Amino acid sequence: MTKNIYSNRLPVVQQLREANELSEYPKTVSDKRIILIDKTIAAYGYRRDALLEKLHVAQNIYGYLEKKILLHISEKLKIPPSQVYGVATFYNYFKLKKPGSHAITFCLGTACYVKGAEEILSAVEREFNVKRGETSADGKISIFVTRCVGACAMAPNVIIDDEMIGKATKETVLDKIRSLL
Amino acid sequence: MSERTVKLVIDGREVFAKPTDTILKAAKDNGIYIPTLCYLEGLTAYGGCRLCVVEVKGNPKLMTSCTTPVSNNMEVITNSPRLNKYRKQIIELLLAERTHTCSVCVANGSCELQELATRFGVDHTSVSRNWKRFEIDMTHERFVLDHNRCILCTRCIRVCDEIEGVHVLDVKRRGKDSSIVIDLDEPWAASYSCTSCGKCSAVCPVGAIYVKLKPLSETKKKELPEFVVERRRR
Amino acid sequence: MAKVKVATVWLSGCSGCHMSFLDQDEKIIELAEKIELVYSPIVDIKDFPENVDITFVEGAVANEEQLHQLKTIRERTKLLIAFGDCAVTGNVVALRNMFQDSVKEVLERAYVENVDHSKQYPTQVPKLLENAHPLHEVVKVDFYLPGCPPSAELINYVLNEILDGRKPSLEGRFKFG
Amino acid sequence: MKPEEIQKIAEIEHDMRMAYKYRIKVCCSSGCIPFGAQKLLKAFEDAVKELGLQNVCKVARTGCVGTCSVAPVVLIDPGNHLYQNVKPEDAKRIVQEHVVNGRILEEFVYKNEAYFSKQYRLVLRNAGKIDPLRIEDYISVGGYSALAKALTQMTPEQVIYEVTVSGLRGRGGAGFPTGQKWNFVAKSTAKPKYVVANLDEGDPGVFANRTLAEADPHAIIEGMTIAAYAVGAEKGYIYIRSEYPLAIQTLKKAIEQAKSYGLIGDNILGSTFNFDIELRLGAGAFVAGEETAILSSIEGLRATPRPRPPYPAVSGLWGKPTLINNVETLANVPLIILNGGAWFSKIGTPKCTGTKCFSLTGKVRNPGLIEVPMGITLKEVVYEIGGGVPEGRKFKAVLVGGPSGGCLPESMLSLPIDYESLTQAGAIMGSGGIVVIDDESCIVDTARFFIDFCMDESCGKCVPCRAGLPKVREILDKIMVGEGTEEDLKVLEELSYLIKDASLCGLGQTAPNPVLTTLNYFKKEYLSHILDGKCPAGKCNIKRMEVVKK
Repeated sequence: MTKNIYSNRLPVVQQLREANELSEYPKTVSDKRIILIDKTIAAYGYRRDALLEKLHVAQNIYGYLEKKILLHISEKLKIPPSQVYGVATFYNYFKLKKPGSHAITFCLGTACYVKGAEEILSAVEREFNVKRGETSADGKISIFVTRCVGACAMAPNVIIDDEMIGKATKETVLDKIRSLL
Repeated sequence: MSERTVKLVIDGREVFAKPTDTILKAAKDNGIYIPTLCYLEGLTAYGGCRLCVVEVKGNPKLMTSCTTPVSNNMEVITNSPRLNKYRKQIIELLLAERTHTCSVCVANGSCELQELATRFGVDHTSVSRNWKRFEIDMTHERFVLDHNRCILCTRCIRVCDEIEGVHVLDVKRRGKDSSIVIDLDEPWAASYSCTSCGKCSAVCPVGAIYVKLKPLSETKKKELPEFVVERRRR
Repeated sequence: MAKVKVATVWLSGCSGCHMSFLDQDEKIIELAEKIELVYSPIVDIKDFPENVDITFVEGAVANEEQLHQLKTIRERTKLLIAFGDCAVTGNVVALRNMFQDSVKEVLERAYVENVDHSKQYPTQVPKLLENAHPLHEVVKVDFYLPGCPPSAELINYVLNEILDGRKPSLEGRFKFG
Repeated sequence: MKPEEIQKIAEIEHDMRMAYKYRIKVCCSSGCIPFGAQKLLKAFEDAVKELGLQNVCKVARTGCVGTCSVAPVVLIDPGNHLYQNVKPEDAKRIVQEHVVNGRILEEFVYKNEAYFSKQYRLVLRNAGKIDPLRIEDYISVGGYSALAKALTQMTPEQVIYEVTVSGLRGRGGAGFPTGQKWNFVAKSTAKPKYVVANLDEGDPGVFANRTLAEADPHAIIEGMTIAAYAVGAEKGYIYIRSEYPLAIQTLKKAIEQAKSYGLIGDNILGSTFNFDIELRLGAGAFVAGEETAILSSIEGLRATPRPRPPYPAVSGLWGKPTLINNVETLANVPLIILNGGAWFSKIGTPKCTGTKCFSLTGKVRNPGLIEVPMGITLKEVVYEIGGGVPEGRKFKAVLVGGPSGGCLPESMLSLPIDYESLTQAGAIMGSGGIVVIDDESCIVDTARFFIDFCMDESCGKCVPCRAGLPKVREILDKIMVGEGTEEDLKVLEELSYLIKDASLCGLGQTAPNPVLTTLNYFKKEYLSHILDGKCPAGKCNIKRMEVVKK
């Protein structure tokens, strides 16, 4: 007797879906911004190799890479979803979670580290109760860590919402963040 | 089919190999043992576990025998105190990387990592063991994916991609945080691309992917059928 | 010729390794001619003696008493053998290390969740360590004899080799688990 | 476009330039922009307009001059006067005094002669001279004439010959002879062939390649095109870090300009040679700078390295022959073609010719981007160019070669900078990072920092690197909180050798260098942590690090 493996799995899938542990299938994205991604895909002639470029575009549009976007790209380019996911999670630049409204990026490159960036970072973590790589509970700030922004001569550097603070100190950074909240 | 026209020396023995052979193949054909773990004949060589490294005369670097093709007059050493020390250390690192507790593992007795530890006399790990808890995916009706026992050899990924032709599995994240992922990091039962063929469980060298309620000794395949290997070669 | 002084110790483990030791059956009689068992869970001696030649330690180090005990054993033993997987790797005993705040979780499960009457944490027993450790994380170990349990033949082989003044070679002979 | 037209553009540009008596150049590179370079440029333009000097004085942007610690900077020609820490509100006064009154404002002038006198600017020849956003500027200083020479007067073999004679070696770190590499690719018969310019400079504390791309993008494009002609490639990729937005914009614009001038594309300079360049963005993965990982990344895959052989020269991008060169290597090529390989081989040392760009950072008085001839000693770099360690502190070590470089003590400072000497000392050339640390920094902490970096950046493919580096870090952590033992040092060393010898790619093979060199030169400091429970720098033992026990 042959069994339909797919139908047999349905009850489990159903349970998981009810427990809200699954992203929705089938994969329709009813969002106008998706057209922009489609255009890029078409511009590259549906070439699979330019996957990184498409993920860049998607992240620029949405701010982060939701699973449904990854799935959309996977469908359009005919790349297995696991491969898209593997690529998206390999590179630090791609974010799969929604970031907070203010991004605070600490450079932990050699020069900044030697000049005490770690101390500033710890102070910020303590004061605002957010760990590096995470977003605060109220969704207001996210702390990111990067390895060198390339302004080593001005170390330590902290980037707060696209504004670079060079030769940063605990006080300047904390004051700046406080003023944002 | 090409002839064995390449002459090389492995461990002081003169052997002949086909020009398309790797060092590993040439050694195996001549009954010379080189340990492997991520390698499985019939799948693309990966070069990740580094157990099959050998010394090639004139090359300061260690070469993975599973990926390095033979060449004329090559002199290979597969067995030296340095190589065996490195192999022992690699086995130690693998045992220490995740929670490999043989006594409570389904693969106990048919595990390639366990066998390697025995063979190389890795009687303990000098580095401390990692006791971090990893996820176990038991959602699938027939298979289990237990990340605690995974050694990231990627045999499952390659067999799924190259032989089943689906590529359900891949690696997510990187470095020490790498792990096997199904589709978009979904529970196995929810995978919409998996065909439940079970090849991944058959080729897993450890107890990371296995068939529920079946002894591993029954479901495990140490080699792919020869005709499959031959078809892949063509 | 003086007999070699051998001790066996049972820390956190299931005593399976000791069972396997006893499984040497008739060969134990031959051994008895060469060794003197000066301390063991199966003999009635309370304190660990001085100047022991060989000590087999079964089990992982899981509480403060064992930690103290093991350090004493180390001081008084010439050759310390980590006996069985628990002593070598931590094995099942160390599986609790995977839990966050494992001491609390273990006690909770054993003394509260699964208890019907007078649920309470024990107070009269030694304090559990935060993590269970294999022996070599605490003291220097001279020889590792893995297996869950090591087979009687392997134990016999190792002991005889040591008694004959050779270093036993485990390559291809032992098996974890 | 014909080769003669390049000459013509150069002449016109030169005349235009000479029409102005003064040229004010504002550095608009990543080092200066965060400190208001754009506003400053605008302020100077306004000031010139306000004073009615539009016909006397030309205001333009330019690339990095290397003195990033006094940003933003402004250069005024003639005389190449370097003004430092200029604010927009100073612009008018500077124009008034310098241009109108002919008086140099001493308070702004950068007064560190030694910083420049020991340098030799070859790769960065145009940084601070031309406007990187104008191809005409590049042509006016002789740009693209090397390409014209190669295409019209030389065969591909002759080009390779000159590069071989020059002794140029890969600037990406490993120092493989460039001519030899080109030869391998040229000999491969498979088609098509590819050229990849590596601009994935991920080392923390290194920004030489970025500076080059921002200051002189056309030098990269020209070098790449010559390389493509030499090896017979028709398609090129520049792989650049996504963290370098300005460099990306600059390169994009430069590629467009080169295309519109017919300097890349089909039938370049009227020849039958076609070559197209595409920009590819990285996404934050240090390992993607590795020679084979970069190929995976361009193919849209996880940037994991591939075993060699097959070498990229035989089987690279999509299995085709591929030439991979660092952009700094490529930027040298036009000079070699114009002046000949023999000329180039006289710069530097006989075995290591030419120059190398370094990012000099850490505890030195004059941090910044420098370019020095090969063979210069570390002492000259640290003390003469860098000005030594700031007042009141003591020099402890210098880290050469980025996160996987070596940590060298004072006694090694007389070491000349070349590939062999550095490797022998346990360091590497790497992508050119020099970080000076003083007695405030703990050696164990420093080693841990670099191991941490490599661990985060490890791709996870091979076991020694993936599983070994976390263990190395664990042991260092243990030592830092005073729980280490001498046995740990032994394990540390053994693990380091395993990772160095058995790892798949350059990242793993060099990752233990900081540990091995510090164990070699600073063992005392490790022992003082272990035996005396003391950190000589007073940095450790504060239990701020979470010790990994689980």
